[in-house]
Amino acid sequence: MKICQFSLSAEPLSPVLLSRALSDTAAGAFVSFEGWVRNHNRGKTVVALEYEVYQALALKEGERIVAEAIAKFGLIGAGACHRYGLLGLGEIAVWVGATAPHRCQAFAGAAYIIDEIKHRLPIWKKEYYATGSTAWVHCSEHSH
Amino acid sequence: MKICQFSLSAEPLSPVLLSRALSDTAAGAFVSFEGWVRNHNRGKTVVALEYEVYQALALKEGERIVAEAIAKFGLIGAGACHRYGLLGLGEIAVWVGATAPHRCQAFAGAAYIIDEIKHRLPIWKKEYYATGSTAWVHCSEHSH
Amino acid sequence: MSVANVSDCRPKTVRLRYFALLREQAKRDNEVRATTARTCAELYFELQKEYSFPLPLSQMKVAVNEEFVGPERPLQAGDEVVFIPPVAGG
Amino acid sequence: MSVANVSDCRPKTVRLRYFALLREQAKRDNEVRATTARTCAELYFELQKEYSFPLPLSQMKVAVNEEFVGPERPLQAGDEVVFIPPVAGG
Repeated sequence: MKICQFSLSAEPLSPVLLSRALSDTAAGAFVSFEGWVRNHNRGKTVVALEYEVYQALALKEGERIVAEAIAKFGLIGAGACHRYGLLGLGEIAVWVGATAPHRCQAFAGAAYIIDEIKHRLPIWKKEYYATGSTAWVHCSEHSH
Repeated sequence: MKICQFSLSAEPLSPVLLSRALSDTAAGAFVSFEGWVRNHNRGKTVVALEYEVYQALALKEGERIVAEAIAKFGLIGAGACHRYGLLGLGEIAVWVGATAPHRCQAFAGAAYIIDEIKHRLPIWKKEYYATGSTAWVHCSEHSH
Repeated sequence: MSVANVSDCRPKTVRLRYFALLREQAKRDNEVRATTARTCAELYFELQKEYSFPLPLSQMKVAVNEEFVGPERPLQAGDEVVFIPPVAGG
Repeated sequence: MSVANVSDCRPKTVRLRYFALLREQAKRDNEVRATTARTCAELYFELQKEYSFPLPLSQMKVAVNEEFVGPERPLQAGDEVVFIPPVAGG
């Protein structure tokens, strides 16, 4: 049975625990992506981020995205977890993992999942700047 | 200063520790690759793997590969670690990590490093099969 | 006017949830609303007037009862409607 | 015959290290060897006869003193030479 997991978390993400769920001795390749809260965006100094999420729909859409990646790239398993709430610099905003027999599939699968998450998941990001101002940013304005 | 690390290890690899070395609040994206010992290859049931390495040259070549990836893809940092000795199923044979401002760079950098490691690092892999036989395999015969 | 259209014009009660920019603009995160809007698009225009939402409908996605729908989807009594401003996962 | 070639033909002592398939075939992981081979390629042909190495030189890489070199690199006394059969990282 293929592992296909998507979750949302108010607590810091643990890549070790998340990747452990994908362990499978049939898999030769594991690729993970982490989105980290960085200290700048579009020329501004960022001090924190806040994610607001429409949970019910985000969970459905996230699971769809992961299942699509598994089918498209022949993955053995895949999972993703998105953090919400207030995050400090360096924290993990999103984790994606994909396992496959071969590395090309695992790279393509992980890249697909994060691309789709950025464009389709009903989640919003507010940046807090060093100046004290804030802004809702969206994925056409910036990218990791 | 860019982080550029390559190492060899006789002990099990710790992705947490290896990725921690790449922490940088300027980085928005982190991509890692892990090669796992899988239970089959070219139709045979594999029970264990052994890696033999020419350490002095592997360390030099590994560092060159990581440095090339940083320069080619504008990475903030990158690292890789290859295990040697006897490995059981599910163990991590190789870990690669790359950080960048944006995710495309991090994906491309990590993929470059593992591709080059597979073809250039003076390290050899012996597969132990369920039948009791063994074979030295090389990267033109198989891929993860 | 057909029977169906007469039915469409009666006020019906829907539930709205607001997120992010729209939540801040509407100064609430949900409301129960009686409306004569026949479609999600009409409902958005109604809300846009009331709350001065800055974003045009063309930049929004729409979800009804926790599924994405097109803006022309007919509204039904009891629907939970969410207008989704541009997202930013990751 | 030039002076250089005369010099090249004198036996010199080099160190060899063997890995993987070559180590198993040679039944040793290193040796110190006096050879009249002038280049790495000539040295490989000499070893191939002695140990029945199955792989042609075209499938090998060569390292001298911990750096990759071409097979036609001249051998010098004291060189550490490693013939590198096809590798498999990852």
